[in-house]
Amino acid sequence: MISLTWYLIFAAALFSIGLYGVLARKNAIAILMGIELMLNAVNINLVAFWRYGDLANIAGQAFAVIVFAVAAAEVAVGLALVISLYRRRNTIVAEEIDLMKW
Amino acid sequence: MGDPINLISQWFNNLLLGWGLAEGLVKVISLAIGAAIVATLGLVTVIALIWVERKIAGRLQDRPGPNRAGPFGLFQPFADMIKIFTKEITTPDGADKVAFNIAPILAMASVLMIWAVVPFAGTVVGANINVGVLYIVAVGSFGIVAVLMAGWSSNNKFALLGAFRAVAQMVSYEVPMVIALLVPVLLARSMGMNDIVAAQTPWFIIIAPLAALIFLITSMAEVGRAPFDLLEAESEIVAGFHTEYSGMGFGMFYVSEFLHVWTVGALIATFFFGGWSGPGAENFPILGILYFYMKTFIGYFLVTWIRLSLPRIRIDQMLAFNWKFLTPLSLVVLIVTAVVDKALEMAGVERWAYALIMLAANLLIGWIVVLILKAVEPNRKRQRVEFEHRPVAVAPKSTDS
Amino acid sequence: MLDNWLYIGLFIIVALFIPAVAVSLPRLIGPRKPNAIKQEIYECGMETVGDAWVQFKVQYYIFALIFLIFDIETVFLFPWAVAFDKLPLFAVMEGVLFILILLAGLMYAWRKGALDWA
Amino acid sequence: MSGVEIIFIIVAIVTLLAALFVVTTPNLVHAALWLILALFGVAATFVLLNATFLAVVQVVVYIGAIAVLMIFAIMLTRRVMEDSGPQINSNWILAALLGLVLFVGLTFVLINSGAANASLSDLVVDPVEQLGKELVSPNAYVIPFELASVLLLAAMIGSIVIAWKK
Repeated sequence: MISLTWYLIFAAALFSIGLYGVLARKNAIAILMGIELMLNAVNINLVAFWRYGDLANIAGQAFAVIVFAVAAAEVAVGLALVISLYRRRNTIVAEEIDLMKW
Repeated sequence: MGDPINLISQWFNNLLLGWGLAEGLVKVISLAIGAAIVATLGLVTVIALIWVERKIAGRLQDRPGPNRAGPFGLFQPFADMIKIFTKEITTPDGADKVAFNIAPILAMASVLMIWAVVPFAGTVVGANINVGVLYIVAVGSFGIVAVLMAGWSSNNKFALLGAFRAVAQMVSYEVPMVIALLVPVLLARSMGMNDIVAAQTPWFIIIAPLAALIFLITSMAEVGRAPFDLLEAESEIVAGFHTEYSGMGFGMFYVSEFLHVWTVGALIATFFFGGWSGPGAENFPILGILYFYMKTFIGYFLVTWIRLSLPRIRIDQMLAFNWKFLTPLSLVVLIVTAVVDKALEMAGVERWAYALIMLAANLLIGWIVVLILKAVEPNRKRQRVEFEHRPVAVAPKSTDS
Repeated sequence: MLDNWLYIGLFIIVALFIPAVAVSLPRLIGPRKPNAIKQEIYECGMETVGDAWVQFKVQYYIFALIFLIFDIETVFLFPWAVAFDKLPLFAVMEGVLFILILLAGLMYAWRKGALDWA
Repeated sequence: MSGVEIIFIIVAIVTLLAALFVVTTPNLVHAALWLILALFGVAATFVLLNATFLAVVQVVVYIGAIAVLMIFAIMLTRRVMEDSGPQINSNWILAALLGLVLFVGLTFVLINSGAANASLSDLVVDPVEQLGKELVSPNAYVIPFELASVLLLAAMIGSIVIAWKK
């Protein structure tokens, strides 16, 4: 039997890798990929706690489903912003998106 | 005695256990052999199908079809196989080698994997999982990824353009397909394939004919066959996403398309035509397999017939047909099915009355759709364009005088 | 239940293995005579100009985007359909409301002209 | 070691390696393909956790839709973001350090927590059916469920407005 700790450590590793991607990448789409990894790590945690907890309480799975929806919405709007930036300012490097800075 | 397949597998398991292998290992080995048999069966079917399809195409087009190699040209697919196996696979300059080589494998695997959950008979089911229907949809996404990989890695303009067309078409038609699949799931109250088969009294084609029709159309688009073959439209973009593939690389895309059509037949049979069920199939699984294959062949023949009869549609027609017709229609069908089903359940009607009312509701929707279409798109008079008479060829003027 | 998934896992391996063998076999038994012209990118016999990265329409992206939203929403409806027997009328109407919101989104995209292939 | 444990370790290693490639590969299309593998690994993890519905949804939504959308976006914007040249910014050492510290810290906390004592119980009801019942039940998750659909509607309208211009 796999202990709950292993799932949680696995999720923590995935989350850390995603965090590195978000912080270190230049390209805005690559940053979104890092965010996806982090959201997936969160989902693993939710499902693992559901499985190892009270099975009558489906909250872990229900929240995971909501996370799917949020991830989809985030990607849709995020990528739309990236495309819009690409067409207006011809860049998708996150550091150069400084329209609100002066 | 009526179930030789399970008997054999049990005998095999006991044999392995008798050799002193661990129980877990025996399970893995027998499951792996089962998977290999089912997958190989799919590929063997394709070899037969290539001959069948060419024969059907020939007959429909008033020509004999393959008739040289062997009796009735039966050995033609084997000759083709030997040829394609000994052909060179070229890799174009600047291609992304790894992705270029993985794409055909993934395309084939995405179709083969569907067969893991298809029930051949009551007791002959690979994996009777409780999410069978969604599993089929999920496996289909790998086909999309494979097409995208093939188009991108080829480093060819036509391939990339074809891949974009293909993906736009496949993702678009996935929406009404999934909604249409919700209808049998809702009627059977289960996503398990065998549960859906067991719930079909009467067949779902009677209870949900519109969903069956939508599923047929959308899965033809998913396969990418005429009239939806604009992802590899020869006259426009060479061969679409597999322009640069030669030999077996192309062969895999070709075979996966054939197998996909056959799979569509199997899925239609399972979801709407009662799958393996039929007289005597409960007690004799062999009969169930026979019924299943017969129904699958009918579905397959239907798709082939449509393919050979209709011309290719344009990309704007393809997208408009999906988003402005099929998707709203499938949503309406789903709503009506859900509401009527619940109302009939609360009223507590007999099963035959339930089926009749469901059929009537479907016919009503169909009738209203026809009325709306007539109002929106009035019958345009086919205009005949008169051309000036022009001779095809003009004899050269004699120059000797 | 995990037995079934073990079968699916093994099936995935088999389904990848068979085409992998089929694709590698010709590399062993087939001829292998690459040359510069054979490996040229196909463009109807013309020399290729520029790279393969033609700028394509944003429209493709818009369709993928609408598909993403629809896909996730329909997936939500599957558990609803499975549990249909045990749902009261109220819960059925919740599902119908969900579908109607979906339809509203479709209507918006339609009115906006995002569904027209221009 | 039992069979399930071996499978878990293989899945975890493949997933983490794929995730590492996602954040380090300079070629963005390759990064997206590695992302697909990583997401598939997460789906396999869900299967190991008996959350089969979430596993297939993971493949349908993430691989079939989100990853495809990302590849589309990468191809649309490739003109300004070539695959050559550095893809990481000047803070990458700091970011790597932060990720490492986070991982070590979390692992330390997790090992010392009581999570190892949690035990598995057998599934009695079908989780899919339970999920379907509770997602539309007024004393469970009906509000998040309907809100999710409104959120997705808003996301669709918003992204069409942003990305679509005549």
